[in-house]
Amino acid sequence: MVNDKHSQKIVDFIQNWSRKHSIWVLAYGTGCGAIEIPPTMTSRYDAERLGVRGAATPRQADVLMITGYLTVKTLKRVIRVYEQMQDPKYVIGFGSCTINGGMYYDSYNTINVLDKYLPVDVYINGCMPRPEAVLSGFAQLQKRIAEGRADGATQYKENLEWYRANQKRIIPNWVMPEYNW
Amino acid sequence: MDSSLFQLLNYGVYGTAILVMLIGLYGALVKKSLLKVVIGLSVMESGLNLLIVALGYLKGGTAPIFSEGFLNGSNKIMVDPVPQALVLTAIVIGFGVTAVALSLVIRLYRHHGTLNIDEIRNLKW
Amino acid sequence: MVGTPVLFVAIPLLAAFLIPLLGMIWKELVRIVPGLVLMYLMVLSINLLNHVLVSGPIVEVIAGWAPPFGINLVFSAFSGFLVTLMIFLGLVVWLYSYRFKRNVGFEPAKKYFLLLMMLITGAVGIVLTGDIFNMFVFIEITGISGYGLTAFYTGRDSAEASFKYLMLGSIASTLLLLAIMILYSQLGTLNMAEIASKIHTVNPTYKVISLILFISALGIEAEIFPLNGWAPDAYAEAPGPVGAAFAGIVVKASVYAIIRYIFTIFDISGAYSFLIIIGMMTLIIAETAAIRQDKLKRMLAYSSIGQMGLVLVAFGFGTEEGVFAALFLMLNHAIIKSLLFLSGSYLVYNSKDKKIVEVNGMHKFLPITSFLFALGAFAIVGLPPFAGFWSKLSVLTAAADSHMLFVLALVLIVSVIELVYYLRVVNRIYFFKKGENVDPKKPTFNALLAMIVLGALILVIGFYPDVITGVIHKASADLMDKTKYINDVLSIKQ
Amino acid sequence: MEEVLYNILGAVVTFIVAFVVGMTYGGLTRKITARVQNRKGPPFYQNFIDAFKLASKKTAIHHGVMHLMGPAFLMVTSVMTLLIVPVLAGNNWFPNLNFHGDLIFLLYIMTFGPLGMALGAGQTGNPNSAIGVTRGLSQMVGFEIPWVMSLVALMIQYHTTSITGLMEVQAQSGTWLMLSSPFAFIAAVMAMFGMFRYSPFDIVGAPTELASGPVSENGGKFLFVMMSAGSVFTFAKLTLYVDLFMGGASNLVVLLIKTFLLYMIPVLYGVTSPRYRTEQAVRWFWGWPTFFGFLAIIQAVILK
Amino acid sequence: METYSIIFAIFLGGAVLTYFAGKLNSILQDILFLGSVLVPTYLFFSGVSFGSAMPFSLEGISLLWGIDHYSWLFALIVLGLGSLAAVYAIGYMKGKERKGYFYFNFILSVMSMLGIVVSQDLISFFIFWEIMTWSSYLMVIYNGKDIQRVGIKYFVFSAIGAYAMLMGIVIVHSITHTFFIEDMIQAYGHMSLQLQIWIPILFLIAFAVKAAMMPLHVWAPGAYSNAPMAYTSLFSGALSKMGVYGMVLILVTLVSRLPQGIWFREVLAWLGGITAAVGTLWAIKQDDAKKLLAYSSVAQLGYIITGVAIGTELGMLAGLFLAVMHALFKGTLFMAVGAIEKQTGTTNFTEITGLIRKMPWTFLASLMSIIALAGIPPLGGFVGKWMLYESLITSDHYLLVILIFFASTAGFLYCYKFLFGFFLGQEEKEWEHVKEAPATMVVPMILMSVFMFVLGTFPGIILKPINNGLMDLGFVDSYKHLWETSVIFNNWGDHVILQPILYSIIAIFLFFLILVVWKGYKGTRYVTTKDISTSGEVPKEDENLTFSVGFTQPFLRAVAPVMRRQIDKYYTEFAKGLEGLFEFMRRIYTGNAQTYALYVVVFVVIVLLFKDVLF
Repeated sequence: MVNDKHSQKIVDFIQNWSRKHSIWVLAYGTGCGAIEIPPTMTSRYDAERLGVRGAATPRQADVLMITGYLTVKTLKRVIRVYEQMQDPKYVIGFGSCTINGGMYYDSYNTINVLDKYLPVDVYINGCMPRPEAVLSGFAQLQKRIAEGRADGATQYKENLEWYRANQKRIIPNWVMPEYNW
Repeated sequence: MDSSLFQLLNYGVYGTAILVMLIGLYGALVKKSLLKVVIGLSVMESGLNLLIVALGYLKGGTAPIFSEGFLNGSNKIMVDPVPQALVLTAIVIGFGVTAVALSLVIRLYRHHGTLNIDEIRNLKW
Repeated sequence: MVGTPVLFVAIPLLAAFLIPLLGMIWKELVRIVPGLVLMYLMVLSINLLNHVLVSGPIVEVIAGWAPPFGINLVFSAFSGFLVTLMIFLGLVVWLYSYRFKRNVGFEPAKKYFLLLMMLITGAVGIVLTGDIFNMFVFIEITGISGYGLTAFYTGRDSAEASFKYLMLGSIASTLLLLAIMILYSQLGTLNMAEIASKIHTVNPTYKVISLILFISALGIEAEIFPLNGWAPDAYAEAPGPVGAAFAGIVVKASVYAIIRYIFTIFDISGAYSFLIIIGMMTLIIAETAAIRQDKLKRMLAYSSIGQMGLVLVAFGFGTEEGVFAALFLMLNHAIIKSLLFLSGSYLVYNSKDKKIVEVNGMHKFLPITSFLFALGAFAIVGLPPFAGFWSKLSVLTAAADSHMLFVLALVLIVSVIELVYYLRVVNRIYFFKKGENVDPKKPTFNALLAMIVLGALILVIGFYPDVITGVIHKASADLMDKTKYINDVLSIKQ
Repeated sequence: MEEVLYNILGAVVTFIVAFVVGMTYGGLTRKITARVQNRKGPPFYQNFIDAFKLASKKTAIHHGVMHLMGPAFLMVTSVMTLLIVPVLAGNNWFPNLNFHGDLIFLLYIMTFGPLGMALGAGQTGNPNSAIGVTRGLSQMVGFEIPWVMSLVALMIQYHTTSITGLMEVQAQSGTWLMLSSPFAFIAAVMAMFGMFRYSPFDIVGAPTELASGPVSENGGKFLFVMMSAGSVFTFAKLTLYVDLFMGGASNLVVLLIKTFLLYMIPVLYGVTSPRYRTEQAVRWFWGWPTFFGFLAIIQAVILK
Repeated sequence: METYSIIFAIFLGGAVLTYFAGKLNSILQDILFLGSVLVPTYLFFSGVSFGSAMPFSLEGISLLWGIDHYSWLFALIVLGLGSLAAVYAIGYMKGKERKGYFYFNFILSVMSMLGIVVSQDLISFFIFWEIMTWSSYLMVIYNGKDIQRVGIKYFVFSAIGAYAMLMGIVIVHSITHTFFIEDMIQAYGHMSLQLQIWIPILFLIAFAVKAAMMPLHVWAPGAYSNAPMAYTSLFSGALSKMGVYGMVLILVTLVSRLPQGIWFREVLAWLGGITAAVGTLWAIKQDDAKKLLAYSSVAQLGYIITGVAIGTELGMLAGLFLAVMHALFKGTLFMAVGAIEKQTGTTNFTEITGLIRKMPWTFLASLMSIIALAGIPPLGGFVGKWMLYESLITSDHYLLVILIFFASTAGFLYCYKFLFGFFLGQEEKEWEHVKEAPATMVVPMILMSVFMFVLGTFPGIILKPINNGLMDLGFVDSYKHLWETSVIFNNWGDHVILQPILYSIIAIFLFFLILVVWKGYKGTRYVTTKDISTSGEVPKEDENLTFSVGFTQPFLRAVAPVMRRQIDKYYTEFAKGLEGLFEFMRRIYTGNAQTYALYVVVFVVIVLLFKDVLF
């Protein structure tokens, strides 16, 4: 039955639909952007009506939100958290800093392009992005999920060596469990 | 001798004997010198012996010996021989005890360098 | 008939005075002869006891004067039982002290065994005699040899202990003589049976005063509180086997004397409750003092005092059950406390202060001695299935049957205290680490044998008390039957 | 054999009903909470979406046997509770195991699952899980006291320890027990606050504090099973309350109305409350609720 | 009856032989030890028949040994647990010192316990009681740890109890002039009211001490945790049951005939309830598994006492069933702790974690016994708890049932603490080398777990003998042998039918197990407990993430006012005061010869002055 193409399609549809409408965000407050999450979730903008909801631990979360600049020190934690999340999982780059370093583009201590280290599905630009922008970012992600194009995790797995090399370049003493699933 | 006088005398002897005993007891209980304590004990014994002999005395009795004089004499009263025998024994025993006591006193003096009974109290509680 | 009671007094006395002479022939004889004598007496006493149990008491008249004029010795079931017990303990003590400490030398050994034989003579004499003045003499013999044995070690403290013993002993003899004289002045006789048959004619005041003086005088030897000031010191400072001899022989004889006076001679019923009062006082004070001791032998001494208090309590019930219990307790106490003294003195053999802490970890060096000490400790607190349990049970049964529930409860509470201090010592022996400068000494073979004999007896009586209870039952019946005693003695016509 | 099959079928139907209702209630709760907070809130079927998503998520790792079995323990408890509680009164639709156990049994079977899941949570090795578990167990000690007191009050008043017996009592007398034994009802409802773990008694999960506590290492299918077990359990407990205090329900609609009304008490109380500390929570339960429990027992003894 | 003599001869001889065999050969010693426990067990269950008794006499006291259904039940506990613990002990004692000592006392304990249950007279009862006390005392001081306090405390409390009993025995004897229990029961009706009240009290003190009832329980935690675990399983499982045995006997045969007996029952039941609650609270506080289980034993015995004290038939059944269950699960738990102690060298929760994958069988046994201990269906503990609650409710103990329920619920905390502390949580590197305990240790535990499981669904296996025993004690069988089925009743007609429930549980469990777990197991991969969500931090290999210190702090803070009062402290103060008094008393012996002489004089004078009063 599972092998049946049509039913597989239906199952895929339902799965994608439910994934689309249930986005559990691991709000990992790495930078200043974390301040924009509470307004997004609370009554004025109310992201929960889209099915967006906070998750407490990476095991339960679907989306890893990188809220702002990533220092070298936090990058390690972020990678760890990302690898602990269960498939399917998505990354949202939040704010200019994740795109090109933003105002910290020449800092000795922050990474400039997040996509080199983690597969970003959706970027939300702005410095800071307003909650409206965040909501639009979620909508974008939902759209991508529904279309089945939010496959950052797959890319990460396929290009793990490249990502690892980038990561190891930034993080000097690499002592991390191997990511092998 | 008058009977009542004899009685009085008798009590006097008893009283004296008891007094001697009490003096001995006082010595044994109060005096701090070991030697005096031993003396006190001896005095107490002497008083007791005196008491016993006095108890055995009968008015006008002679020595309790079956001698010719006794058998032939007019005085057929004989004092009770038993207390005298007892006293003899008691004196002997008292002698032995006193000897042991004195030897112990010597040893105590040798070890403690004193005869004060209050200072010889290593064993207590 | 293999022998007469007079031998029990005559032979050891003779042996005592022969010892110095024999020592001139061969030095070892000093040690061997007392043993031979005691063995002979043991055989004799067992034979006589068997005879007595079957066919009634033997009354022996000395020097041909029939009672009440002459001195007589009575070997009844009661006194015979005690004599056998004493001789047995004497034998054990002899075996144990064959070459004990100072005894190794000839001179000390000569004195030691001489005094020991005198002690046994005196104690046996106390039990056997039927004459109160004769008893006084024997008490003095026991006393003097006891002073000597207490001061056997040449140290400072043993002289002190001995002096205390002597001082109280002198007062005791004074009181005793006074008591004897009061009785004599009233009745004109010194024979126990005679006195017993005439006692009802005496003015009650004199009677009571005399009894009080008797109890006080004998109470000093029998370690009754508050007359027992000498006892802990003497036990603690005398050699170990002498402590055993005191606990097993001297005190037993004194208690015998008290009991004889109260049960046979006097007819004062209040004396029984008085026994219970002083017995309880002795028991409680001694046991509470024992729990706080830090010296082993002193602790054992207090424990011994307490046990004697319990014996007096048991006698104080005045019933045959009570007497049975008391006799059983005396037997067990003699065996067990001797074992404790004997093994205890090896546990603190080379120690100066005989501190309890010095027994720490001794079981590794003296396994058998430690085991026997533990056995004795378990037995004396009355844990089944050891010997002490049965006697304690009979005491309690007797107490309950006499409706003395308060006494019963107190005895049991005191037993808990006893338990605590014995267990503390046993725990130390087995589970603590040995002190640095403690120098244990292995017991000699004869000492070990003596202890093992006692230990085996504890187990035998514990598992099968019937071996001994028959005799004790007869002995207690014998003590209770006052008229029979009087008749037996006074019917002898020479 | 036919009977067994019929029973199994009934059990499955009951389960499905309970699942659906419980999930819906969960969604409604979220919606209501949102409305109270002046938000639009998710749709009422949001919980179904979440559940499907969780079920469709991959579960790549586990921490050992107990971790794997934890959700199953929880589910067993929920289903057993559901099976013991009479869902609909006065007909033979879902007899399940109604006559095979009584209230005491129910009390104990209800603790089976949390403990089992606690074992699973323990094996994950996450300190937060263990903290959550101890908090949960402490809170359980708290709320079980008034809860049992109210149950004991009912038992002694009506001389039965079985749920069906109490329902019969209500059917015969025609009044609900919440009216005839008001104190017991008050105590039981106050205990319910702890049972449903909404604020201020959400000390077990405490998302921001303990990272959701015992479930912090469970994602995907584990969480799905736990979530559905929780929904079923919620429904079962509500049904139990309805059976005990509101005379049961003869059909599903009445049951839904009654359970929903009952359910709103802890939900609405929770929406407006911050969180207690553990010992505060425990002491709260030993305060007024226990007092009402005492009153209930006194009333029961008097009216017995 | 020759069998009794043979059994006890084997026990005694075996004990001595085993002790000395250690000097020759260790394996021979093990074999002798096993033989001297198992052979009498076999002989007892094959050779001893009900009703026939062995009379004999010792020291003029007639003694009687025999067995009825009631004592058979306890013989079953003693010998069953004894045999399993003996098998376990072989493994446990391997390589330990003082093996002979251990074996000797072990055999003597089993013997004395059997002796207690077969004694039909008070003297052999008391003798065996004391042998039991001192042999267990010797076990308590086995480690030599803290013995002057813990060991002596145990013995003193036991002795107080035993002497109270002895007092009762001799008082009874002074009335009946025999020591037969039968005669005591006969004569009890004719005693004065005062005695009728006091005799049960005296006996109950003894039994309450052994059953570790408040406020006589203070010895238990130290003693249980100090004894070697192979023995503690017997100590807590069987030895403490002797207190229950006696208690039931006294309550049923004596107290029930007393009009005031209801007060005894009420007081006992409440004390049992308080014991349960206090024991539980203190168990929650412990960080050492031995202590935890020790307090837990106290608590469990509280339930049992409550059950037997309320005295209805259901209560008796509940109490005795719980007694059997307690023997099983507490025996297993102590064995598990012993296994862990043997393998790791410590029993502290704050040190050990994550043994589940290293000692799976031990974990399984522990899990089963913890479930039984907590009283959660479908294991046997639930049956006992259920009957206890029902008996309390149906006999109008409304507040007591709340107390018991509180204790029982709070008990979950320590139950979880035990499992979590040892088996769950982080797997630390320190314990990587740990292996499963040897088979001789594991097999008894697993066997007992199986019993527990079976009893949870078919409690009739044990309830029927209990019922028979109760009928021997004079209960009317108001349940008409219904205990033979796997249904439990109360006297209001409510019931729990265990079989379908068990089947349902198993079915549902398996369904979800297969659906989720097995499928999940295939799809998932084991990761170590270091791989947890730690806010992205990567814990180092030797970093200790375990949460075990202050594990139950929140709850303890809630109950802090209750925990502030320790009964133990009062006892300690009392003992200190007493020793001070004794210290003062011994100052009487001043060491001055003249003072002593003065005592003599004063004594004589005083006695002479009061001679009219005294004589």
